[in-house]
Order: sequence, then structure tokens, then C-alpha cells
Amino acid sequence: MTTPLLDVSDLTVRFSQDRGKVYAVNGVSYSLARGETLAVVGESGSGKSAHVLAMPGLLGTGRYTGAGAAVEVGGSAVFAGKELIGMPEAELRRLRGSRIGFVFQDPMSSLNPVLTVGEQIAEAITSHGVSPRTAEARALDLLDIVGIPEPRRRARHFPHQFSGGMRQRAMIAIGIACEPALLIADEPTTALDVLVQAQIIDLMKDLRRQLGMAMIWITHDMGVVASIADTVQVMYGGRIMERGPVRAVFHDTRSAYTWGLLNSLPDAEMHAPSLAGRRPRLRQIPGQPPDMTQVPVGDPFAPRNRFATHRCLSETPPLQQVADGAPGHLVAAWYDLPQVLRAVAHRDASPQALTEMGT
Amino acid sequence: MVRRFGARLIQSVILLWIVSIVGFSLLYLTPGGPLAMFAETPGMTQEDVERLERQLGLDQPAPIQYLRWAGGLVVGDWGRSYRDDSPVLEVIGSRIGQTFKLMLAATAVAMSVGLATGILGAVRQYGRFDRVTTILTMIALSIPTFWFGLLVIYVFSQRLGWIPPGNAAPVGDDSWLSALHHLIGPALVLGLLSTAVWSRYMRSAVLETLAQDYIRTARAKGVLRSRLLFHHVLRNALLPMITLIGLELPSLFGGALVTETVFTWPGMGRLFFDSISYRDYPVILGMLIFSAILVISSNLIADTLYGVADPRLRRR
Amino acid sequence: MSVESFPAASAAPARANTTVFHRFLRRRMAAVGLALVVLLVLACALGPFLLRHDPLTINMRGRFLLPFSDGHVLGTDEMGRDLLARILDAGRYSLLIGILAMSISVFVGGFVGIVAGFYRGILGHGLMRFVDGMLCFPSIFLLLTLAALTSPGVVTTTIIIGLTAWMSVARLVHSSVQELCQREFIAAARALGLRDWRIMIGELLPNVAAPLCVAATLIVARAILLESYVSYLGYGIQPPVASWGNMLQKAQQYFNSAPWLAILPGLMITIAVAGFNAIGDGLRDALNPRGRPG
Amino acid sequence: MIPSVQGNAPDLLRVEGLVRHYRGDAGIFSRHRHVVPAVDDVSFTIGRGETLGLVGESGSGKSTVGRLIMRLDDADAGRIVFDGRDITDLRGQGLIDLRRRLQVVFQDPYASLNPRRRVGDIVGAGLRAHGVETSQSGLRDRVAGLFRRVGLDPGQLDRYPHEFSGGQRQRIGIARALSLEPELIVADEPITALDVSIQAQIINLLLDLQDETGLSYLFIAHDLGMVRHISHRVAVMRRGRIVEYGPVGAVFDDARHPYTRALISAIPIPDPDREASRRQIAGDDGEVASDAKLREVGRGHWVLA
Repeated sequence: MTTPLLDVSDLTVRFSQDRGKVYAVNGVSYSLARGETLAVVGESGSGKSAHVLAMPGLLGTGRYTGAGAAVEVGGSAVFAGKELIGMPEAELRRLRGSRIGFVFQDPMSSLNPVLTVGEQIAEAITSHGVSPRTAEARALDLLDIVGIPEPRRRARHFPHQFSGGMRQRAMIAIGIACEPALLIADEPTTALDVLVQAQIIDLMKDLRRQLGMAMIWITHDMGVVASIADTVQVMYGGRIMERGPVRAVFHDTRSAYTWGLLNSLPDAEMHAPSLAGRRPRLRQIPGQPPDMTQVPVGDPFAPRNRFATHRCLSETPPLQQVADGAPGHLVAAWYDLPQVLRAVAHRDASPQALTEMGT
Repeated sequence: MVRRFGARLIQSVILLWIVSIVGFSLLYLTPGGPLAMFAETPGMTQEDVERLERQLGLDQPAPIQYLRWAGGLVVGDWGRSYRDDSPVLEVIGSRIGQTFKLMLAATAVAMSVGLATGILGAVRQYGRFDRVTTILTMIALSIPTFWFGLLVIYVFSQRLGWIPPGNAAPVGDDSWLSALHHLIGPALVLGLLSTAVWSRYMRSAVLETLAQDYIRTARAKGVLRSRLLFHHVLRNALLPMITLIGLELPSLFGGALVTETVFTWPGMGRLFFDSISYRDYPVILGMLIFSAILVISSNLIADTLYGVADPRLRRR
Repeated sequence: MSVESFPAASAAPARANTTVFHRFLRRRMAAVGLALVVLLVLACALGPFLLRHDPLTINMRGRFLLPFSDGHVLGTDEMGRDLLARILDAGRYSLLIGILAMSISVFVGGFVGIVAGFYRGILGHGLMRFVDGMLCFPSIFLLLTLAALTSPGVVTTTIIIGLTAWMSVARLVHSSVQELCQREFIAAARALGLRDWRIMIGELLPNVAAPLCVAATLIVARAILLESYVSYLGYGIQPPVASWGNMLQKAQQYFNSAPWLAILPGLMITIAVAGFNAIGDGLRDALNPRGRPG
Repeated sequence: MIPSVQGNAPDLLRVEGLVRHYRGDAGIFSRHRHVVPAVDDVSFTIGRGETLGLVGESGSGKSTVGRLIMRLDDADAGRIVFDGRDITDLRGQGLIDLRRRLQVVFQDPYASLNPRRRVGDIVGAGLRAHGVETSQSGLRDRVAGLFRRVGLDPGQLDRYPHEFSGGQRQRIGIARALSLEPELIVADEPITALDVSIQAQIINLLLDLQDETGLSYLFIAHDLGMVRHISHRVAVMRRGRIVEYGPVGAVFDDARHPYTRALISAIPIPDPDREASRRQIAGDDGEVASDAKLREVGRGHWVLA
């Protein structure tokens, strides 16, 4: 087995702020192979963005960040043989933009409003020791690669003269400018409309194939996960709940949280519109997201999980290979979900009972 | 761009109109009225006062008086001083140069020191330099200008003898060196307050810019720290500073007035005091309107410059 | 129907452990400012009752006494009056005028700001253009003109300062009301059929209270400064009533022989103004906690 | 000609030729330029107990339609008829009375609750303003009842909005809308700002309330899956116009307008196998012809052509 591109172990992130500590990421370990696409799914506050941005030092540890919250990052993240946590800022800077590229959620606020798009793309290249002239030519190529027509004219435009989709394409051009080994995409399509989202997903798939780069794609949309991921990693309460090949996680779900997420989505097949009679309900997950200011104890999903045992509430389950599952399919759970579901189905004899999982 | 300027121009004219009404009614409504001074002058009979009233058109109803006065304002006839009957514009014109000189010198000090300390403070937020400047700006904002002027005169003029105690230049000496020497004291005193204002604005503008998403993008690109500061942070943070010039002008003008009285500087400030003690209504009103015109036009210029400097407003 | 479990519901984000006051006290400058102001107010309010000397007793044999001589902690002035007693007595007027003028400004400015922000038509525009017009005059010009043309005194000085300082409050409140009116809870209130005055008082006012408090402290600082200046020039508080400003007027003449007479009142003004400014700044920071992790 | 399906029962709401244009520049006094979507010749009906889903991308004008119906904004042309009465130009007391029958739930659960008021007061504000309940204890009881109905703990009446999570706040917003027992609720993207695991809770709550009281919804959203789940009929908006309109089944399974088809085909399916076989239809970028009219292509199914 070859060495992984990125090897994360026991990563923790804490924010200190006026209101106290936020336990954002609580011991995350995984590895990413070269060329692999990992989708990190979770809700707001699950730690999905925080843990990824903490590694390359984009979470307030640098000097020019202006973030009011102090950040503590612990654990280890080895990228291409080098430890990122605790690496001096100057060295991190050389890695960012060259070996690790980034695409952020909101292309409007993520692009500098007073610099031209061409300048901003070229800057990603000149910052890593390429002459301005070469960089400019390369910037025009990049605009063409990401599908922006008339690159020569568009390069002189400012971000506000671009449409939302075009801006995100420019952002992608910045991200891939130095052909990085890893592209980190933090909810790159969340701010976009569904038609534009589809175009951006297609573009990213193409680029991934052309450049052979690995990708970490952070999202909350299970549909997007299904369309781009090789591997899925479901996060909740700052922990990995389940992780594995995309088909295994979707079709052989082992975490109650993943199961709840997938089943709470509306399904075209279950619908029969009529004014009369009771319409089907969605299978909702009861309760509220966890309070991240509390010291984490036990399985973070336990308070909302109807299958939770006493052990779930007090003891944190380790992330382990699913015994009878696909290789690389890991879950953090004290319960055995398929067995529990079978038992419930048998007892209630009707799938309708599962509609309200928490009552 | 042109449309924006046009719209702002119309706004400015409307503002000027409002200003003229406010200024006029302010003086019209004050107890005593313009003739109170004459009524108290010994040797003036009731008939004399009434004759004067008719002569100056003060017996007309207020709107008529306003229209006459405003009409004169537009064509450049701002009335005549009660004291020596010279045209108001001439009186103001003879003094404004000195005041401008003082304001310019103070602004130069304020901008250079204020911007530099603001940037440094923000870049090392909560560092030692930042803490010290924060306290110093707070003190500078709180010191009464006239008292600070008195202290400066006492220490640097009377005790140390470094600077002259007042006035723009001794009679008969019009060398620029002497003028500069006389300018130091009042310019520093006037500049102190503005320095603090510029420093605080700059600091918060830089801090706000640092928190923007595009700064994270620039860091994610691996941009060098120096380039990040000069190319990304300052370009954005300096933009709103353009409008500060216009916004700061009224307080700078008022500060100049105060400083001039302490340093016996022969500018608008002295004129103003002479005029209010003499109740020279046309001159007082003229100066109020003049300062307002100055403020409005500088805001217009600052706004136009902003429109040119910010690409988001440049086109369209 | 589906009712979620209540234990989970009550585990909602709790952040009551740090209040605005706590955050305020964490800023060192703000805490120092508050301490200074409290100290100053207490000293001015209670001091005259505790001191041996009366601020008005003239003693022509004990003129220009240096500080710490003959039982006069801060010395005496040109008429032999105890300077400490005079300063504390003057402080009563200076602080009182500052606070009363602020109340006028906050009331007028708050009213105009809320009304103009809520009614955006001709009324709102007209009011705000008037505010803009007033702000075009340097406030010291306006203040001195009015002060010089009216009969000087404590009441007029207070009213005049209040009436020339409200515009900045109006502008602040106006912009914050406009921003609030974009938020959906105002639309919700309108959709519920609440009457305009109910929305302005019940929904908008509580939300502008915070910026109004900040503005209020900063305006106290400015009012104290303005009062001192007007009185210094002889158009404000008239002797024998003492204020820090008019104490300086006389003291100026004796700057060479008795500098403490001019330095001490000026210092008091600076301390009082800095104290209120620091409170205002601290409040602003405490009310807008930045730096939430994204 | 106004498209309508429930031909027999009288419509609760009927919108005819609604038009709203925003100027690029909001007058010479304003420094801000608003680029706000216009609404152009929009017509539809909502029957009693019915849910009409209004979908479109950002900038399609769907939220503006909601604001116009709520009379939070005034239309430039067209008519809004509520229960047989023209409310387009209603003002004063008449408008205030209308508020009891027509309510709204907003998108952002953080911006839609006054942060300085207790949630109990927020929910009870309408009852008090309309004089429905004047005694303090009676008001409290009613608000507590509303809390129970939307699945909140009545013991939390005296808390402030920031003490609640996003989903709970949206329940508070719904309780406020329900307080006056309206006949129609305009739900303007009520789930967009919520986490996935909370969205289903709110959708189920809305369905429950409709079954209990027979109220009607105008459900505005861009999430086609949720719209399909909750709506009886759907209207698809694009650039201020309705391009397709009809029963859910017809619009989703037999979409006629190329834009609708592109929209439906672009939604990623949360299943890797089905997602791999999903075929995406390119959207049309052609301008909508200004003389295009809605034409009936099936029973109650209308398409802009």
C-alpha cells in the first residue's frame, strides 16, 4: 500500500471566545489517497469545515486573520510527508495555493472586489515564484479551462461584473492554478442555484480527471455527495460518525445519524398528491443539534437517537471497521444498525412505525 | 459615474438650500434680532433705529427678507458688514487664507501620523503598540483643544521658548521660514484631534478588511504577507478613508476656530468672535453659509473621488 | 403529531454565562473609564459636604497658595478660594450639564431617527435632509452663535448644547432603524397587523436602545467638552457659578505665576471626557461581539 | 383567462396579472442601487386547504410575489382577490383586519424574531394587537397552547430567541403565524436556512397543521424535492414569469417547459446508483417572448409558450 496523500490523526479544534469554549472538532482521524475524492457531509456546527480549514492554517492561527476567536488546533495532519500542525506560517504559505488549492462557498465575498479577476488568478501563480508575464498567460489559459468565454476580455473585469456561476469558475481557476495535489472545496455549490450547481459539479469532475488531483468536498447535500464522492465521511458534533466507499455508506448504512439523514429526504416515489386523506410524512430526526460549548461526552448523536443505549450516552464509540461490511467502511456506534432495524421492523410489522423515529 | 455625480450634485444643491433656510431662520429667530446692538448704542433714538430698520429692509416679513438675502447669495452679494460696511465676501476672503493654511498643515500631520498608527495598530491588534496608541488616541479625543493649546504655549513658548506664543507672523516679516515657525504650534494642536480620529478610523477599517472572506482567499493562495497587506488589505481599507476627508471637515473647521482664538491666529476664528461680539449679523450668517458650502462641496468631491476609486461604482 | 423530546430542546445553545456587562468589564479601558466616572461623580456629589472649605469663601490674604499648603490640598485661586472645593463644585455643573444636554440630544435624535427611519417617504427624507443640513455647520459655530445671541446661563447653555448635538444621534438611529426594517421581524410585525406606533415603540426602540446607550455616553463626553469651551470664552456658565470651563477663563491670566490654576480644571475635563469616551467605546465593543467562529 | 384547477369550489386566493417593477435606482436621494427581481404578469389561484408550491431560482421573483400577496409591498398592476374581496389597494383598518386571515412564515429564523423580546410576547403580539385576548392570564394560556401545538415547551415562554436553535425558532415563527388562526399562510422559504435534519421536522409540522385546521399554504421554495412533497399544485417561476403551472404530478412527471425539465433534471439524487444514471437536460437560455401566454396542455396544466 502506498503512503496516503493526507494522514489525519486525532485532530482537535477548539475556539475560545467571549462566551466560553467551543468544542468544534473532537478527535478526527482518517487518510486520503492521491486522486481520491472525499466528501465530508454534516450540518452546521458538525466541524466539517473547521477541521479541514484548520490543517492548512486558515482558521485564525495566522497573523493577518482578524478573527476574534482564538483557535487551538491539536493532533496531527501529515500532508505528503510533512506535518501541517505546528508548521511555521511561512512554510504553510508555500504549500497553500501550490500543493493545496481552495475553493470557498461564496464566490462574491471570497474574491477581492477591487482587483481584476485576471490579477487575482495570476497572483496565485506569482506567489509561488513564477514570473508575472508567465503567470498572466497562464491565467488566461485557466480562464479558458474553467469555461469562461473570451478570457482576454474577462480577465480585465472585476468580480462584480461576473455572474454568480462565473465568479465560482474564477474561484476554481484560482484553486487549480498551480495544479495542486489536493483541492479543498468548502461548500462550493451551496450559494448557487441548482442549474449552475450542476454545471460547477460537472466542471469539477472534469478537472479532477484532467489533473488527477485529490479532492475534499465539504457539503451538507446528500445528492451532491452521491454525484461526486469516492468516499463519504459523515460528521456530527465534531466527530466522524461513519465513513466509507460511497455505495457502502448509502446502501449499507451503519450509523443511525446517516440513516436518519438519508431517510428524512423526500422521495418522489412516496408521494401521491390529493386534497383528501392524510399525506405521507417525512421521516424526521427528532430533537435539536448538539450544544458545542459543552465538553463532549459519549456518542454526540445519542440524545436524538431512538436506538441509543446507556453506553452511547456515557462512552464515546471508536470509529471501527464494519465487521461484515465493505473494506474501508467504518462506523462509530455501539449499536448494530441493521440488526436494530430488523428488530424494529419485526416488532412493529409495518414500516410506517419508522416514520417517527424518535417518538 | 456621470449619473452618480449628477445625482450627488443635485443633492448638494438641495442641501445648500436647506442650509440657507436653517442659517437664516436661526439668526432671525434669536431674541433681540439684528438691531439689538444698535438699540443699545447710546445716542441712538427710536426713530434712528426704525430708519435703519427700513434701510436694511428688516421691516419686511421674514420670507421676503429671506428671498432677498438668498437671491443675493446666489449672485455673490452676501450683504455688508454692520461694522465697516465692507462686503461680507471680501471680509471672509481676507481671512480664509490663514485658516486654510492652518487646516491644511493640521490635516497633513493628522493623515500621515493617523493612517500609519491606525494600520500598525490593526495589523498587530492587541499588541503593545496597539494598546499604547489606543490609550493615546483616547486621550487625544478627550483633551479640550483650547486647554491643550494653552499648555503648549506655556510649555513650548513661555518655558522653553521654542515656538512663538501666537500670531501668524511678526509685522514686517513675511519670510516663509518665520511663517512655518509660527505654524508649528497651532498646526500640532489642531492636528492632534484629527490624528486620533484618522487613526481610529483607519484601525477599524483595516480590522474590518482583515475579517473579509477575500483575505482568507488570498492567504489560501499563498500570497506573501507584505503583498497581502499592501495589495489586498490597504487597497480596500483606504477606500472609505476618502470620504473621511469630507466627514471630518466640519470638526476640523470648528477646531481651527478654537485653535485660532488660543494662538491669536488671524483667521476666520478671530473674525467670528469679533463678529458675534459686535452682533454683525451679515458676517455671522455669511460665515455659517460659507462653512456649510465648504463642507458640502468637499463631501461632493470626496464622494466623486470614491466613485472613481472603487471599481464597483466606476462602471455603470 | 410529532413532539420532540423536551430534554433535547432545553439543551439549546446556552450562552447566558457571560452578559454584556461581563464583556464590558473585560475591556480594561472601559473598566478604567467606568471607575473614573463613578469616582468623579461621587466626588462631585459628596465632596462639598465633606470638605472643610467652602468654594465661595474669599480670602484675600490666602491668594495663589500652592497645592498642599495651609490645609488647601490643591491650593487656592486668585481670590483665595479653595481650589479643590471649587473644582468639585464646578464638576457638579459640568457633569450635570453634560448629562442633561445628552438627554435632550438622545430624546430628540432618537425620536427623529426612529420616525425618519420608519417612514421612508417624504417625511423621512425631509427629516434626514434637515439633519444633513444641520450637520453641515461646524457644531462649534452653531453653538457659539446661539450662545452669543441668547442670554448666557446654566439652562440656556444646556438646551443649546442639547439642540446642537442631536443630529449625530438621529443619523445613527436612522441608519440602524433602516437596517432593522429590512429584517423580517419588522415585516412579521406588520403582517400581524400591529399599528405603526406599536412597531416603533415595541419592536424598534428596544433594538436601538443599545446603540443609543453608546451614543449617549459619547455625547456626554462631547457636551462636557463643548460646555467647557463655551464657558471658557465667556458665553456659557457665568460666575459666580463655577464650571471647569469658566475656571480656565480666569486662570489663563495667571498661567505664568500659578499654572496649577489652569492645569487642574483642564485635567478634570480631560479625565471626565476620557472616562465617558472609554465607557462608550467599551459598550460598543461589548454589544457587538465579533469573532464568532464561522 | 386565469388558470384554475378546482373549478367547482370558490378559490380562497386569486391573483390576476400581478406586476411589480423595481427601478434600478431608488430615487436621486438614495445611494443604494437595488437590483430586485420584477414580477411580470403572474396569475394563479389557491383553493381552501390547498398548498400551492412556488418554485424558482434566486431572482425569479417568487419571494416578491409572496410580499405582494401579504401586502408588505404594493403591486404596480394586477389584482389580488382574497375570499372574493379585492385586497390589492386595501389600507387602514381594512388591511389590519385582513391580517387575521392572512399570515406569513419567513425564511430566516434568526432575522424574523425580534431579538429583544421574549418569545411568549412575540407569539402573543398579534392576539394583543387585535384585541382577541386582553387579559394577561388568558393571553398566556393561549400562547402556551400555541407552543404545544407547534411542539415547543410552554415552560420556555419567557426566554429570548437567542436561547433557541434554528428549528425551534422556526416553530416560534409558525406559532406566531398561527396565533390569529389565519386561512392562508404564505411560507417564504421556511426551510431554506435550516439544517437538513431539521427541515423534515418543519415540513411535517406544516402538514400536520394543514390536516388539523384545513388552512392553505403558498409554499415558496427553491428545493424542488420538498415542494413536490408538500404541494398539491406547483407554479414554476423564471425571470418574473410563471413558465409552468399545474398539479404536482403533471408538472414533475410530465414537464412541458424546457426550463422546468432542466430544473428537475439538475437536482442531484441522494443515491449513487441512480445519480450515476441521471441524465441532465441542458437548460434553455432563450429569453421569454414578451407575448408568450400560458396555454393549457393538460387538465389544469399550463405552460408558457
